[in-house]
Amino acid sequence: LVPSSKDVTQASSGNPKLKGSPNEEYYMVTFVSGIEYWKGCYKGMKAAADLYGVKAIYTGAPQFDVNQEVTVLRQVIAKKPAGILVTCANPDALKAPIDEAIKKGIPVITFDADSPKSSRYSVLETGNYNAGAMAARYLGKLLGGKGEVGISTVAAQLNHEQRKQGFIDTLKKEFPGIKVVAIVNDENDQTKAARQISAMLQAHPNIKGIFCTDALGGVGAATAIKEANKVGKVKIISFDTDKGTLDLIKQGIIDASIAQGTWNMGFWGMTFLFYLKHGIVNPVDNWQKFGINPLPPYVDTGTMVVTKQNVDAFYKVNVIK
Amino acid sequence: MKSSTDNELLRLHGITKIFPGTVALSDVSFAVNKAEIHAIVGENGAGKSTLMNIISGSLIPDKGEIYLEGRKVNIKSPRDAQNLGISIVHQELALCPHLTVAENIYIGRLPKNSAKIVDFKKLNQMSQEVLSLFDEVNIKPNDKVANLNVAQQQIVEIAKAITFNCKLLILDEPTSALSEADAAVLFKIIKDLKAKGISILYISHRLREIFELADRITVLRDGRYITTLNAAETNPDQVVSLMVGREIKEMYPPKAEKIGKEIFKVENINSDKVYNVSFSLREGEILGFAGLVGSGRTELAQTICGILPRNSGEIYLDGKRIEINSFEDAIKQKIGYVTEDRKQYGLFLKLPVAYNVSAIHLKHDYKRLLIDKNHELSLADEYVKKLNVKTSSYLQLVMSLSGGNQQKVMIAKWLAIHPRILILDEPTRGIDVGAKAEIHNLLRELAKSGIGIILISSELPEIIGMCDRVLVMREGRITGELAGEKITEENIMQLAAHK
Amino acid sequence: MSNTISNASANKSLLKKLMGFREITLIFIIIVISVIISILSPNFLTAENLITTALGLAADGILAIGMTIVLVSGGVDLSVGSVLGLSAVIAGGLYLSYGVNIWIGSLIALVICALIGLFNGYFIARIGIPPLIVTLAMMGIARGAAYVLTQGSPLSLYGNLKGFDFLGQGKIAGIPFFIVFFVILIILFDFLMRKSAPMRLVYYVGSNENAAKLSGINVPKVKISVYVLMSVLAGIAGIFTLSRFSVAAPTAGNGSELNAISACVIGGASLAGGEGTVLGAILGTILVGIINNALVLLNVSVYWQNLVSGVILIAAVTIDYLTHQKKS
Amino acid sequence: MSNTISNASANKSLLKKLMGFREITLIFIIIVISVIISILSPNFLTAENLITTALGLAADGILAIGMTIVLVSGGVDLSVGSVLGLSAVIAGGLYLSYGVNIWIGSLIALVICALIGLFNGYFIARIGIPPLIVTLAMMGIARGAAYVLTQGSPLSLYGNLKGFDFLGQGKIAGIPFFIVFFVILIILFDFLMRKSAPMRLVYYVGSNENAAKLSGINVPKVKISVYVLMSVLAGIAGIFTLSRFSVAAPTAGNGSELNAISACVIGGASLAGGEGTVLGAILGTILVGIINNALVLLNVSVYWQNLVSGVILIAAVTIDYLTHQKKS
Ligand SMILES: Nc1ncnc2c1ncn2[C@@H]1O[C@H](COP(=O)(O)OP(=O)(O)OP(=O)(O)O)[C@@H](O)[C@H]1O
Ligand SMILES: Nc1ncnc2c1ncn2[C@@H]1O[C@H](COP(=O)(O)OP(=O)(O)OP(=O)(O)O)[C@@H](O)[C@H]1O
Ligand SMILES: [Mg+2]
Ligand SMILES: [Mg+2]
Repeated sequence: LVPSSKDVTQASSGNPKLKGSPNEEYYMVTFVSGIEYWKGCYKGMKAAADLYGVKAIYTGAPQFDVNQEVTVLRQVIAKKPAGILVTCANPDALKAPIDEAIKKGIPVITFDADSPKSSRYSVLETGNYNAGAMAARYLGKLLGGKGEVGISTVAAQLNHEQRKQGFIDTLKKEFPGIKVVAIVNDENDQTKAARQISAMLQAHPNIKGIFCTDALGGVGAATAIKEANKVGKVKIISFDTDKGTLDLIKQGIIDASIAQGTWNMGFWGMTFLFYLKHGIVNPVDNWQKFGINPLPPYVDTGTMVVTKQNVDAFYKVNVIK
Repeated sequence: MKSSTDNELLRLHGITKIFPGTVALSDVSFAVNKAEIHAIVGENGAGKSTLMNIISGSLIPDKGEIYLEGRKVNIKSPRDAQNLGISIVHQELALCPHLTVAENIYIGRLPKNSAKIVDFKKLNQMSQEVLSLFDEVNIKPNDKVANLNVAQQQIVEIAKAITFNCKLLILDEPTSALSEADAAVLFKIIKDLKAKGISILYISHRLREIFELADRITVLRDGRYITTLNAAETNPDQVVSLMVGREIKEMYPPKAEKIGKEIFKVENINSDKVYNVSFSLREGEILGFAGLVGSGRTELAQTICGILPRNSGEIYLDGKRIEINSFEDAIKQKIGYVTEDRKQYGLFLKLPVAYNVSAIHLKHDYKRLLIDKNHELSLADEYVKKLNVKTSSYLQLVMSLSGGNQQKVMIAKWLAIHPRILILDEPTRGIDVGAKAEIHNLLRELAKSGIGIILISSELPEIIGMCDRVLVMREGRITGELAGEKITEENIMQLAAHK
Repeated sequence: MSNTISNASANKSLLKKLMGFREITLIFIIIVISVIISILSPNFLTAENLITTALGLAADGILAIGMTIVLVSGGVDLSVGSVLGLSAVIAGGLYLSYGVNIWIGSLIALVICALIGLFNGYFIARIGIPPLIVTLAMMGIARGAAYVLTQGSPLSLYGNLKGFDFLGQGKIAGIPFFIVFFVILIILFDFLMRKSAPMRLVYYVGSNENAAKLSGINVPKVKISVYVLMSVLAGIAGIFTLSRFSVAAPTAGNGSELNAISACVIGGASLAGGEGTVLGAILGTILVGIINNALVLLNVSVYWQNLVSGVILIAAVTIDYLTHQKKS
Repeated sequence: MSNTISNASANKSLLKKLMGFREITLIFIIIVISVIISILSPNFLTAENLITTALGLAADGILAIGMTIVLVSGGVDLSVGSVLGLSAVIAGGLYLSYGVNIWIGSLIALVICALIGLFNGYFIARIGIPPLIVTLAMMGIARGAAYVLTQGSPLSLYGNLKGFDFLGQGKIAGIPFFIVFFVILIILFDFLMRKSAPMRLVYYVGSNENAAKLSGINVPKVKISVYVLMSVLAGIAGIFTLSRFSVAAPTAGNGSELNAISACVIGGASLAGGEGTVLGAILGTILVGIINNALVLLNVSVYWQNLVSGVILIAAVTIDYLTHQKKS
């Protein structure tokens, strides 16, 4: 499906058009910039940047804050980079700076969280909603279509809200026998998650499954379940592929985790930017003049379910270098 | 120099201390003998406290040396001073309000076992021992300091200082908040300490005390050493003239010549601590309130002014009944109250002199939205001159004024609104003789000009010298009224004493 | 002493007068850091970057103005960030769900903010609960109200409101109106804090509450006004944020309280009350803002950003304190 | 005055003496809330739920113990949450990357925490920078160091360290060791704060720094010790968190500083210093903890939780204050 980077390297070494300059700077801009999740994206972006001999730089806003992200993005735009890969804390709030960048001739592509009304060339995402749906389907099958489940999420953070909503809607549609009886807010913190999930297990002793929309929620859920002596009796579906989650899958405490195609977002996003910048994609002549989008506007980067069977394949996905 | 060094405990040589804008001490040299009570006198801002702070290690001199028992010592911190056997009661109280009396007395020296666990039983015992010296005042080792009044806090400070095993005890205006009875107890303690061979450096603006206690008197003026006199060989007038640099007599202004109509009247004031108080005040007179500490004078004044809640009672100004439900109401009627506790309740220590002087004026007289800086400064100028406040600029923080000058700023704050009735609670606390005379004259002037003056004072000479009429209080009640010739110490004490 | 107090202040040269300003070192530090950044990154001193950075600061800066007043009064307000968010959510929500005119909606939002301030002030000044707890509870309540009203999802006004957009997106002579408004607020409040009689009362209250009471100042009234003013300013910041992004996120302003408080304290305010100036608070905001900007401009790794900005902050403040140190 | 004050205190009955405790109303409030919850939700008063609730509180509770001491000294420490995180990351990182024995790694982590405390204390006590700024900067630095060390990824020790696991996962007589340890810490520090001479120095310093200085107490030394102690306690909480979860996230402890401070203030500590007890801080922690627990037990929607817990908090504290009110 995906060409290995070795294939592409051969192609580029053969073709000078695929060689950029080391002064060419491409930026990846995110919100909550410290977290593990973006590392997979950056790893993919960097792989592509190395391939083309250009520079990939990762920066972002430390918090989930629209003002912070817009400020950082605008500051990046002020540096006139070769291209920007951005994920949007809020779709509408980022429209203006994205449009501005494009007006200035800086190609912008969104990933993971889109700004659909903006003029970005393309978006690469799974859709957080779809990822939640996938978790619902896996858990639904695991529970045989019936029982009580709970959700641990980060309230009011858009990507988490979407994962939650996808999960709930899908259960309702496809597994009507499964009831979501509790939703808690773990604020992306393992200690809080453990505390909230413990209380949830007390309030609903019949809970058979828990879906965590963030990895640290999964770690907290695992601990809460251990402390309540319910390992095996409560299934956990977590999110992402940090080592803690993978270890817990290996141990059989977490049953599965949803992995999004983060590497692909970064790799193809970077590739799109490079191709745009270097005028390589030309589906129609003078597309700029006629306002025709030369790129596929939407790329589904896929979702994977990490389980005990395939967990070993994921240990290196977020490790850069 | 002159005296033999065997008998000498402390020698100061060329002590100089300069603050921004002020030379607080310049080349001060003198000696204190062993087992003597050595008084330091001087006007407000003469540098007395600064000098004491230097000896006790809380200030470092810019120049000069200190010799203790003939050896040069280097005092860099309060701890150094303590280790050398120097202990001090600061002019400004420095207690820990959240802690108990006992813990404050033994601050930094709590009795403890080998595991450093405090022996509270012993602590209370030890504290009780010192406190029982002051049994009049009724302080328990376990009382929280925040709940004590100023006099009681002053006693705690004194108790703290005398529990140190010291060679030199410094007392910086220890009696300014004390009643005569408590002061008498203190004097006895001081004399006992002297008998044990301890030297005492004693600062006070009450010359009577000085002449009762002191062996020698050192006079400071404008930060300079003037002279040291043997108490037996001098007299108050000479000391005052040395302090002030000119002749003045410690004399009260003549009493009222004519007393006019009634201008202020309260009837049946009742509160939690004041019972059935009625009195009236007439134009031109100064009405005094006397009583022991805790007799309820402060409570009464604060109840009248609406600062403390009133259960019942009526107040009349110029014959008309007025409603006072809050202090603001009182101020609107131009009734002012000068508090006895300048640090806690009287001043904005971290703000400049000018801001303090204008505080009430701005809120109650100056109806404009924006403050005219020149107006504010000229107001400060007017009262700084009138009360002779020693300050390097109107923007100097009140915190850095000498104690007496702080007191003057507090009075200025009230004079600035031209009050109709002014209640002054211990107004001359910590004020030097010269300034005191000035304030006394000022109060008399104000009374003459028709302003009603109510003077609460624990200093009987002041009450006797100033007031045309005196009301004596005991346990929240007025126990008697004295006027004219009847105003004597014996009569007041008789009405004030516990029955 | 030769009491020649009078003209002491008049004699001061302009330089000395300037040096006396608590804020002058902070200005120097900001200039020095700016020079260093602009040497390292030519992008720093571009109009675009400066305007962007200023825009990013404006909302926090408005909070810092209010927080100065709160700190001077001897209090603190942790609820400002969530009040900002709630204000945006109310104005946006009324418009979207009930078709209320956005200007009227904004006004209603500000009234609700004022009520929040009244509530804070009442519990602090009349009941006597520590400001930290009252406003911490209010932080939860206001944030919670924003969550409840939006059910966790941001409200979007996109593309609807030309006139209202001007607040956050319009420009006057090329300069964003939000910045113009922000600068006017700074000048206004700096002036008022220095010159106006009501604001002086705030200094009195914060400097010594007891003395203020015994000077006939209605201390509870002053305090309540301070919290109302703070909440209204937070509400205004929320309305501008709504207009700027056309989005009312229930999480908007999260953590802003700490930014605002630290900006004020860097600028010389004290948690003990009685001290602080608007100018200082704004300089504190700017210092933090340019440090953050530098991290982006100099491509500091996201993992290093917290560490580097912490180190720069402590270094800057230490220099400021060492040059201002009065007593040993 | 009819001086019959003397035996007033001796006459107090035990009940009255208890009522005198600042903490007693808080205990009542906690009991009342607990009763209400257990009526509404039969699961609340099960041993299991209480133990898991206590486990959830233990880390924050340890921070609250230290924070009490800091607040009593007149300071504040915003860095505790990130020091907790850093401590876990250092111990875990040394083990994972360099194969350092986990106990030795933990010890090294605690030493680094002590150095952090020393740094905080030095800048606060010797240079005189306000605690809020120093510890805010340190909050950034420690959190930043955790990010740098982990490059943003949580470290996982899973399934490796039987002995070390005992700290956070082991049980003594059916009770988790973490809780046993926490209770011992509470008793120990409550005792020390009330009785030990060095801890009493902290009260002196916080109550009136100037008085403490004038009485020969080495104020900077006391303050520095306080911050070192605080950081070490935060470090210990981090080690226990690592052991409990087998995971060290660089974000661990995020926001805990505010929880700890508010728990202390609810329990009677004041930001102005001189006041506060360990027991009060723990009761404050418990109050907040059971409110949170109740919200989940009673199925309160996540969007409502902030709002409801804010309202309960202000209600509880108001009752506490009204019953304690001394002056009008
Ligand atoms: N920290 C300071 N900064 C500036 N000036 C100061 C400071 N402390 C004292 N001064 C000034 O030094 C002078 C001497 O003050 P000091 O307190 O020693 O006077 P004093 O003799 O004790 O007066 P009082 O009888 O009123 O207590 C005063 O003019 C005072 O304003
Ligand atoms: N507004 C206030 N709030 C609390 N305490 C106050 C207030 N004003 C004064 N006090 C304190 O209450 C104490 C008791 O005052 P009270 O009226 O009983 O004594 P008094 O008769 O005025 O005696 P004296 O003035 O001689 O000490 C005062 O000394 C003062 O320290
Ligand atoms: Mg003095
Ligand atoms: Mg009195």
